[in-house]
Amino acid sequence: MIWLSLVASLSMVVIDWSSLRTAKRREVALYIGLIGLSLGMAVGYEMNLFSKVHLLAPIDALFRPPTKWLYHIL
Amino acid sequence: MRGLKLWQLCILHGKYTHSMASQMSGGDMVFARFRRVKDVQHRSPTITAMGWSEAIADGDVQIPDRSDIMRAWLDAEWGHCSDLQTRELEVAGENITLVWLRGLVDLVRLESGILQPLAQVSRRRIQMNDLVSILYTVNIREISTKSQLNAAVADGQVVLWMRGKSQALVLDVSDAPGRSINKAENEPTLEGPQEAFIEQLDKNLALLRKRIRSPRLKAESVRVGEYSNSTVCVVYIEGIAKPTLVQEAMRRIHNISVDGLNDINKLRELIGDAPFTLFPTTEETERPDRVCGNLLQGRIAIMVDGSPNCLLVPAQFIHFLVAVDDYYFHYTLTLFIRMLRHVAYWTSLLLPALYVALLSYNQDLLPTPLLVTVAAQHRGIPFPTIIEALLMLMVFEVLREAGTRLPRAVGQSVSIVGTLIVGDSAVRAGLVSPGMVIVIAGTGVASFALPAYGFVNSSRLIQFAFVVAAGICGLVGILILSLILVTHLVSLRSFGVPYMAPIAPFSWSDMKDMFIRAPWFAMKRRPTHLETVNQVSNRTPVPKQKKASGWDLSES
Amino acid sequence: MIREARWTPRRAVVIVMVVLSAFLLPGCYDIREVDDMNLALALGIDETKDHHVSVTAEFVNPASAPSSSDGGSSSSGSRQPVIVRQETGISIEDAIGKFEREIPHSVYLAQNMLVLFGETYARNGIDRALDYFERNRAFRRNQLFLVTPDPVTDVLSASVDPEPLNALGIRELVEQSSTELRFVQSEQQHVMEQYLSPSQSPVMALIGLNQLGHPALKGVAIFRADHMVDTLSVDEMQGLGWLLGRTRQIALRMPCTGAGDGTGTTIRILGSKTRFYARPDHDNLSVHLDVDARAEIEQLCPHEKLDDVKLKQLSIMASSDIERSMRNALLKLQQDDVDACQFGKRIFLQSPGYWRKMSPTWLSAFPKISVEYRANVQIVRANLSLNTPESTVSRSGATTAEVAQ
Amino acid sequence: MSDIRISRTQLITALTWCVVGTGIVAIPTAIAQFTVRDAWISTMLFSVGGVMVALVTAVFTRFFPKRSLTHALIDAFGPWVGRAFAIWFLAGLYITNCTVVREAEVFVGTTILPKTPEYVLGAFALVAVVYAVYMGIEVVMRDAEFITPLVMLIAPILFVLSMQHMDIHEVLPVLADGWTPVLRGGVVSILVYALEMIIVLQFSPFVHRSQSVASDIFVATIVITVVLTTVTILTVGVVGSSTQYLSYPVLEAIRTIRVGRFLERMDTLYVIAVITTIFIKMAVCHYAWCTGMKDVFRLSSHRVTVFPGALLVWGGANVLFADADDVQQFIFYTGPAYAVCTLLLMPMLAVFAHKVRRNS
Repeated sequence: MIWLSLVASLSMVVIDWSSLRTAKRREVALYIGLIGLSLGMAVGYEMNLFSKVHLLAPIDALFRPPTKWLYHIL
Repeated sequence: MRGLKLWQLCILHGKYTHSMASQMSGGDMVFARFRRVKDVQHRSPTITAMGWSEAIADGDVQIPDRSDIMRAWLDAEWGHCSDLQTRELEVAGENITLVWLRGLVDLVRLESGILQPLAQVSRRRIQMNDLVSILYTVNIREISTKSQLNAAVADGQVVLWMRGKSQALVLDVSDAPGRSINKAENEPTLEGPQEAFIEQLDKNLALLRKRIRSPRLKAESVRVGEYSNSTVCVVYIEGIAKPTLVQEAMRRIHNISVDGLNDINKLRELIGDAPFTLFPTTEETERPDRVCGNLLQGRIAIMVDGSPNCLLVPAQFIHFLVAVDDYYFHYTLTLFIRMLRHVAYWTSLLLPALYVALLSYNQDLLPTPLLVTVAAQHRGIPFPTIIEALLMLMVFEVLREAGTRLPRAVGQSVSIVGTLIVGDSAVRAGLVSPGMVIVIAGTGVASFALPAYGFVNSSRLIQFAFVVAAGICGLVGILILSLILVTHLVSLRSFGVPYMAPIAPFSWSDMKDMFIRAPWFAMKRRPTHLETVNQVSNRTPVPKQKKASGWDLSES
Repeated sequence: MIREARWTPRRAVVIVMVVLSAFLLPGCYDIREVDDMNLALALGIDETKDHHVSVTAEFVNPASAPSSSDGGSSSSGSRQPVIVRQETGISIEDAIGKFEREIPHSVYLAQNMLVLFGETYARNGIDRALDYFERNRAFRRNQLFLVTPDPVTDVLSASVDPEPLNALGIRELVEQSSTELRFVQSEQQHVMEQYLSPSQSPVMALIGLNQLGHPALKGVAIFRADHMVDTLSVDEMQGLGWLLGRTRQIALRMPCTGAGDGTGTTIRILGSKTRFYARPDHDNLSVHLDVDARAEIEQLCPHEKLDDVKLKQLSIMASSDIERSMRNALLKLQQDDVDACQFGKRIFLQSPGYWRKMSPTWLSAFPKISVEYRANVQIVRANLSLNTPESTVSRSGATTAEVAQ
Repeated sequence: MSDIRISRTQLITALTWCVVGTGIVAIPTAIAQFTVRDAWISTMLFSVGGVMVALVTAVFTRFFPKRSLTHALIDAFGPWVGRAFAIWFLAGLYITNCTVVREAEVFVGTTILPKTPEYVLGAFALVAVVYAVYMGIEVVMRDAEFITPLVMLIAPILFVLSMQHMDIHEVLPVLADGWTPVLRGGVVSILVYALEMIIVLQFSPFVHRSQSVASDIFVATIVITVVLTTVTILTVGVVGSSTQYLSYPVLEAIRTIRVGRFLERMDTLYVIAVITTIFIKMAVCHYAWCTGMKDVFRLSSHRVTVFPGALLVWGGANVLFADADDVQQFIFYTGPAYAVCTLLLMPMLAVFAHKVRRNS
């Protein structure tokens, strides 16, 4: 997955290159940030990090009880 | 750069200078009739000027009035042109020089229409105006600049210059060599008219005029090409075609700056919408009847002098699956044929890929007896299916190319040898499976069923991509690639009109001339996506059946 | 709007490259050339003496079918069209895994159309197999579940001429019978439906070898939940058909009333429909079954005349035959304590509440159910002849019509 | 960009495919957790959710004509609070999109390409999605329009053919277990799948007549309800009680098709149709997300985030959920409340804040 995401991010930078050169600094930063985030995800995936760390845990913690309660009252 | 700018200026300036041109050329009968077409026969002076780079440098230099200067200038300008003919005459004491290019001029008319009348002139002190009335059998216009003179000579006309005058007369006796009107070779039809365009623009226009006898048929023309100086003509019907469409076409043509433009394909690539797409966004045809039909639908035609084809824009996907025969047969048959053609198109695109996917990935889709047969067929073939398919496709393409390039008699034997003998022995030798031969042949046949040659070529290329996708990911690969293809298709536009127009964006009323061809009495309106000025094309009431089809049967 | 996409050639090239590399980089994980696989058409599952599972697989023999290299003519007749191989393991998937190790070309199960359970295996419970067959993506739920009393390998390698492929032939045998009785076509999905229904009694077709060694439909095997309990012969199978519901094209053979010389009368039931009425009392459940059938005459006893009386008589005979057949079948089911006639399900459909009370004791209640039968056969046509040829001739040479005058 | 126009047909088809795409895969399974025989009643409840969304949309478009939801949030709450809400909404969209991608990956991986790693399948699909989104909303909508006739061609064939195995008794008796399981079964379809239609608010500036958006949603709701109910009745009728434990009951219903010896094994056709509709869903979600990002970060075009956003979705799809079961658990047990708070509450909050501000 690292390999594939590297190739993907590289090629998308090449495709967007002409736009990136004229883009605002904020846009470039966002662009790089998003790519970095997904590369990080890919690395984490390959390291089997996410079978231990559950990224959606806060949302689960927040919304699972009300849903369960909803199922309960029906 | 400077030349280019000037050139563009010239264009902007001379864009619609017909009125000016007509004043200069004098009102003769031809102009009266072909008001808008005059640019085809006699270019407007400003546009003429830009054809020659030297002329641009010269600007509009007056024709010299002294004989020696004139001769020197002609020698310099037309030096090393062995086909240039100059003839100096002494007519009633006046020194007259005739200049023309051999081969482009009708010698008979030169003799009978110009030289003989000139020889009979007896009056002294003749003026230019007198000559116009003496040479009444030819079209005459007056020019005053060197560049106009150059252009007139290059166009195959005779230039008459009189000593002491800074004007010259252009005598139109041009007769450029060309063939006569023949049968349509590439778009044959069984029942329709057989005429096809030729390489001469004025004849081609006349073929259209012959069919649409109305002054609303407009033909605006532009000279394009630094050296070739060829005429490009935009034909449309005023009151039907969307005006902005015509403007857009003219704008694109005006943007062209090339050395030479003698072919419709060059024009197409220069003004087309998406330059890198495999799909044609303009349609070309060699049939005047087809052009007429499309003009009446609201499309516009672009013609180039020297090309036997005509460009029709905007072109939608669906236009390439329409054969001209569809309109010459009864609609009941056409309905079936059109459906078949849609199937044939997608077959030619997808069949080899599907075969590969079914054989190397999705065998579970085949019914068991079929799979057993196919597996048995494929046994002993040394290549995997994907390689086999690519190989066969290549061989087929080579054979097809060999067949078209060779003379017709030889070409047929090549295709017979190629398909029958090579194919059969390849199967016998166990190099390819018979199933693959059937599939490739079926693909080829399907692509032959399509009317538009340029369109088929795109599917010839795309089918390779599909085979590769099928070889990599099976049916899912085909699916993803088709999604990309569909996305590409719907993102295309031809002159502002979405390429997949009646399907996406969807328009129910336009379906009548799409998958089906509705009977003529049911096609009341022009395609909505062309946004024509006038929507209604057919006001005929629906023909009554003899017996009422409803409840009120009159016989009882 | 004019498209704002500014295409540069470089961008187009890159896009093409990206699309291509997206396809090329991952490689072809799932490619499976048609040459490199053993097409399994049928799986036989049986139990060895040490309670291991033996799986018999029937593969298509690619050498036997006409192929491109031999021109499709020679030597195809001499070879077996199918190859039958057997492996033993502790479970089905274990045994199938052994195929991968011991036979060149991998096993391809997606075309499998039969699963043939050996009787021993079926009696010890098919639940061991069900999850495998339900879970595996290769299997389709329209494959047939069959039971055989004979050795599985023999059945799968028996010849089913004129059909070259054994599995196709067996499937066709079952499908032919299923036109008469739908439940014979025991597709996995139907078996599962019956297994999960309130009655919990799947029925599977029973395939055995006849005296000549060819496969033949021997009846059905009936299951109590996942254990096979008993088999029904072809005759009892018909009784079950009438108990269950619609049937078509069943022939009823009845002996001649007079001097029967072995021929008898045959009546073909064109179609029948069974109505089910349950009268739930708290203890005693009584069930009423109404069979309506239409029939035509296929053969009459010699010398019999077809008149009103005869017709009525025939229809009464047929009706009582059906009733008897139903009674026999139900008797057997009740003895075996198997609700293969789906009474439980039908009671549930009628009154779910009652069924809910009833279901815990259903197995003990089922044998005690009293059932009333009423069959009504209506003979709608007499086929091509009105009377038997024998009935029209007399020794004197005069036809009966003349005699009657 | 305001030249872009989405016609009503386009909006309705896109919405329909958005919900049906994954809905046809997941809704029967979700409902079968609670009830099998009465599953079709649960799917009918979808219309309740649809009507809810239509009402919210009607209110929203009245107060914010020509505003996307994220834009409206920023307008209503001011730049900072509004942006926080918008990011919350975008996170919801992102998670939805990840769920869809993961569902599609699992579906294809389970059914036809078992040996291919799931993330590769996701990458494949996203290549097509990215291209469509990059070309803009018009292209996405036209894609939806283009595939509609194709799906309409395949779907009836599959349905009619699988009818032959249908047993209506599997659907009877109606409501044998009362309403409780039916309502529980309806929760996911009402609160997750129906609420997803709120995504339309991101496109409302592009819609031809923004007043008609609510009625378009209503029409789409009817269409979706009919489709889902038909599919559910058919599936339960064919597959029976097995629906409860099968991962893809609709697929199983189609796998039973067999007409003679020549017409069988149509399931790949079904998978293909489903992938196609999921493609539309992914494209619509991704486009909505990209326009949201454009509003929040004041980007020059939605194209800035098309590629990196897709990469992020791809990463998230494989990373947010540990396994296929995790996705289901999330949809069934976290999704409903989360969808209500994210999809339903956001536009209402925007309208509320707008009203309060205007009054004060």
